[in-house]
Amino acid sequence: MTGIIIDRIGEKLVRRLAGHTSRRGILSRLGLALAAAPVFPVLPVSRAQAQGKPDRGDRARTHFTMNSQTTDDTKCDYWRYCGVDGNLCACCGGGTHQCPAGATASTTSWVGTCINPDDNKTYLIAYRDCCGKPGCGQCHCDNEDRDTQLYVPQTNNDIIWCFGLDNMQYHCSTAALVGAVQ
Amino acid sequence: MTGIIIDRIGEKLVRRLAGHTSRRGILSRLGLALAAAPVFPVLPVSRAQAQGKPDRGDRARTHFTMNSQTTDDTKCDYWRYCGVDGNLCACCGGGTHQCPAGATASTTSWVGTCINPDDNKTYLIAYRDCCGKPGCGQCHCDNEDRDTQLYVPQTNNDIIWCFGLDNMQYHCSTAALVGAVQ
Amino acid sequence: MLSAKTVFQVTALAALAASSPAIAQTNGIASPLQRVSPTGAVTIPQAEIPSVGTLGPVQPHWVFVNRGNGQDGTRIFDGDSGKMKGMVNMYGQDSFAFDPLGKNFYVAQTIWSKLDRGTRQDSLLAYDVHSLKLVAEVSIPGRMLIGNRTHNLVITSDGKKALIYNMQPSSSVNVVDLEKNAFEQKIELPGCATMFTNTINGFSALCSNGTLATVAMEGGKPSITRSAPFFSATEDPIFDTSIVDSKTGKATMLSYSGLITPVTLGATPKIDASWSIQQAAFMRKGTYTPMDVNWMPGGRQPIAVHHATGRIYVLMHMGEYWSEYEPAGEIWVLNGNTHRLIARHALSGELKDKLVNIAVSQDSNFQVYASDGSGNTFVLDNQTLEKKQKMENSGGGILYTVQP
Amino acid sequence: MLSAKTVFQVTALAALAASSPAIAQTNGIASPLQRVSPTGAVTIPQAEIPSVGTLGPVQPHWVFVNRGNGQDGTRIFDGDSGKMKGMVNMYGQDSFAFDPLGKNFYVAQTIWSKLDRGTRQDSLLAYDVHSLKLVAEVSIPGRMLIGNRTHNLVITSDGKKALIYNMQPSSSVNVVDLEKNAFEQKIELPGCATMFTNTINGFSALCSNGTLATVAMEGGKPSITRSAPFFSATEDPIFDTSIVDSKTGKATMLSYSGLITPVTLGATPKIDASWSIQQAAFMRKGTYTPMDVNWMPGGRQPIAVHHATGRIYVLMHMGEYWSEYEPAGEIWVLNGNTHRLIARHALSGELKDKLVNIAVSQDSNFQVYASDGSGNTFVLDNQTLEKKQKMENSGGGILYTVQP
Repeated sequence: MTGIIIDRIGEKLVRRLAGHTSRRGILSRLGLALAAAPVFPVLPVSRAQAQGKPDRGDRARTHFTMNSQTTDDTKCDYWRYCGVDGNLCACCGGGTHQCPAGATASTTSWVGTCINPDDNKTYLIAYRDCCGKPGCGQCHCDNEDRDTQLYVPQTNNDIIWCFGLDNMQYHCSTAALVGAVQ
Repeated sequence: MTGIIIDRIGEKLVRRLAGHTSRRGILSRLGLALAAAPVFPVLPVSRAQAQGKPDRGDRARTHFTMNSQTTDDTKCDYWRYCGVDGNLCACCGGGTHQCPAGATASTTSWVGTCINPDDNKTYLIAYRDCCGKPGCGQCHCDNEDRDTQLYVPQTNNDIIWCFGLDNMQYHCSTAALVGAVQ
Repeated sequence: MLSAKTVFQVTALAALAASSPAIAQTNGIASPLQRVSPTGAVTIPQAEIPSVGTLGPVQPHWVFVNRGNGQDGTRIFDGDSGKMKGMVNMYGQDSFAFDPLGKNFYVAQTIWSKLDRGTRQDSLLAYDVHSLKLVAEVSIPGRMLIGNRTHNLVITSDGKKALIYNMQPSSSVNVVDLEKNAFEQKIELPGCATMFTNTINGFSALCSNGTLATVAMEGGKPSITRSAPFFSATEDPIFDTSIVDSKTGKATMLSYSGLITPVTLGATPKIDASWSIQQAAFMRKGTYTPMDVNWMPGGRQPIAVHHATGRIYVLMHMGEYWSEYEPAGEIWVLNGNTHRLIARHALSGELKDKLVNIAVSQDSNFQVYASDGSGNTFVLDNQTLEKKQKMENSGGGILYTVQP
Repeated sequence: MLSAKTVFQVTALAALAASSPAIAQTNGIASPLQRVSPTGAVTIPQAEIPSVGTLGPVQPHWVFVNRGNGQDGTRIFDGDSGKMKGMVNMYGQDSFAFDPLGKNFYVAQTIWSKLDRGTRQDSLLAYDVHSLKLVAEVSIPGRMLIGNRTHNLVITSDGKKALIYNMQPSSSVNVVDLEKNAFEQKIELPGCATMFTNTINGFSALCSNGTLATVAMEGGKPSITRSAPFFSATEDPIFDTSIVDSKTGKATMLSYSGLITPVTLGATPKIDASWSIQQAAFMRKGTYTPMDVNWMPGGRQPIAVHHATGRIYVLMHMGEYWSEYEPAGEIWVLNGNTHRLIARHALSGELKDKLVNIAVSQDSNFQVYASDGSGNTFVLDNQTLEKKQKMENSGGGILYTVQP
């Protein structure tokens, strides 16, 4: 079940946002890495692995998700930000999935798996950086859920996720809702 | 007498540091603006003006000079720094008249007139910026004695005094002793 | 301690779950719950598409905070909400100016092709006020590198010319034609700087010999006329962040010692007698002589004027001469028309002995803005000077508000 | 108040005047008094000539603090005096590395020809260790943009090759020949990153499938071999600021949960059994599972190793899983040879719950360095962990010390 739903989301996203990309690449048990084809790092995470270990809600129960809220997206503890490291675009003139004026939205992102305390379900969040402007400097958050190291880039929140853009200066980070995991 | 001494110092400096430059330009009643010829801003300050109003010691008695010391050149209240705005090169790996390694010494400077409390005499100080490196960030001072506005540049300490250098990035400021005023 | 907190939260979550739809609506933030089907089964939410916003019309209560204190960019804050609206890309000693025609934000920029080496590039940049995208870039032959100045990049009141101050090697002004987006000419300006736009096609500037130079730019050859000396550029300088109302050409010049000289700019500037803000406050006139303590104006941007009412706000501190950059212990409010003191406001808490920049909005229900140069910008009530908003990490430089 | 202070000072000055020659000598700072003629008449002092200094030989007690917290440049501080010695120009996500041959400081840099627009330029830069002047610049086809990493620019132990990590579009390593100052080749490194130099002409890297990839660079074609999986890259990642002694190839790999895996790098890496630092401290082994609280390692640079003694210093905090960046409440000292705890040190005052970076010097009388990521770097005693020096405005990034 999990697998199927994720696949459907995955395909929607792949079509809508990413063009074609490796089926092996789009899915990891930590969620989806959304990316424009030429930039997306293909990683050896097999479909079987992913289906074998669905991302159950209990795995998502972290100190962050147990303390998060759904009412103010300009605070670091807003539920979608469980994996955010950086300035919240919602505090920089943008929104949870909108870049501030003059910035460029990244075509790539890292991914978080956050619990929405309203329905206690787990959702995939795509963290896209907004690029090409000096650091916004407002609402700096350094949340850590599932943040991996550089050798697992799709869930690393230190990377400047501005691949392939004219300028990769970091301005702020968004947190777009991708879909439900369970 | 004052005029004569200043002139002699002036000529030494002009020869040693600045090559030829306008005689009208080198002297203002606030002191000397030391500069490489093509860069030095010629200002309408007449020799007569300067001689007419020598920079007497009592004019140099400011809140800074009444509170300055001569023992620690890494402190903002060191006597030479009466007109310094910026990071002290003495705290950045350099000295009172030495740039830190890798920096470029400016050929131009603004000028201060500071009292040395050891002999209670007034001295001309040439503040040269060290350039071409990111801001040192150590020992930031913002002393104000005789700091004029932009339309009197030779005694303005906000100007980036790196004229004519390959790169004008500001690193730190030195305070070279020029000579006695009285 | 952590686990205790967690237990509490788990309970709290149960409560949340019940009332969640209401909560999910608040703040206008979409929640997946809004996509629950009538049957109660959670359907797969549509993924949100990334987008880029645009800036609404510039508001009188927006304060533009120039870069500094380790932060690049000029941040735009809404003084009513204290929220950041956007940013204009700026670096180092870049200068900022509004467009009288309201189409662009202008930046005079100096960069090197390899950041700290390579080829120097001086240019005037135009950013669209809505998209904040770079819409024009005009190369210019040099500009002055100095921070915290308000009169080194000015736009003529008709919005057709950008004037960029330069000192390479002597004082001059580089003129950019904003209709052709092309460099037009270099005007020599020996011994003068700090450009104030006037109501004619030209500008005036303060000079080291205490005069005001006025440059008329009609026709090909610019003509320069000079006023009689009216201040001492070395004994009692006029702050080069002094104020001009580009609509009327009325300038308010403030000197280190606390003298205000009203000047009406134009083809032939009218320079009125100066008056002492200390005398207006029933005090001994400020003198700029050794060992004499008084209340003195100070800061990087020590004066603001609300043009419609003529109210003058000055950052004041107790000091001797050469204390021109000291932060303020009080804000004085004066009437620029009657030359009378309206009020003195002692600053307290995080405002005391911190403020070095002040500005006001130009609408009728105007706000006062002040900053400490260390990243904190405050919105103050124009009557009580009470703190209304605090913006942190806002940048450390000059404060700009749009003219009506 | 001001005037009172002044009066006092004037008196003080009289005293100073008498004893001034002595005072003038202190601190080795020349005073004009030293130029008073025998007659007592003040002669005109020679004006001081401006000069530029050079850096002495790199000392073991110098700590190199990478840029950050709004400050550019990597600052060099003497841990004994706490004084700044100099700066290596660095910006944004530039990477730093020492030269095993001691000639240069290496920087991998990415800039644009117009700062925030124009042409991207990736290069390896060499700065002379004495003059700090740029002595070589090699253009490379791209590099990874990420801050706070120690293994994205590494120099092979023979000092002949610079390895720069890239991810454009897939993982690869750009190799620069440091003898020819020329780009040599691009080595594909799918699914791996975080390069550790080994004792052969090559390097090893951590991979997303929990293996260690080893690249031999002898001859033209690089060959890649992979170890068996020995950790979970997603369940319990190894910090990519883990430590290697490039002299011996002995690596100390620390995981989020507090497991240390000793690895001896080489043609065929020897991966020893991992041990738990919590168990070494007589505690329950750290698990990385929900709702389980324990002492955990954390920070951007959470581990330091003194190679000669095998002493391991780890920044520790109380937390649940996914608290890998939390600042430290304690510093734990462990023996890397016996896998035993030597001491736990509770941090207090300005060190408590602030430290996110730690490093040690490699001399016998070694120092511990730690920083809070907000500009403060501290020198600590290697036994008592007491604060010996505090360097403010030092930068916010990674701490580097030279290897012996």
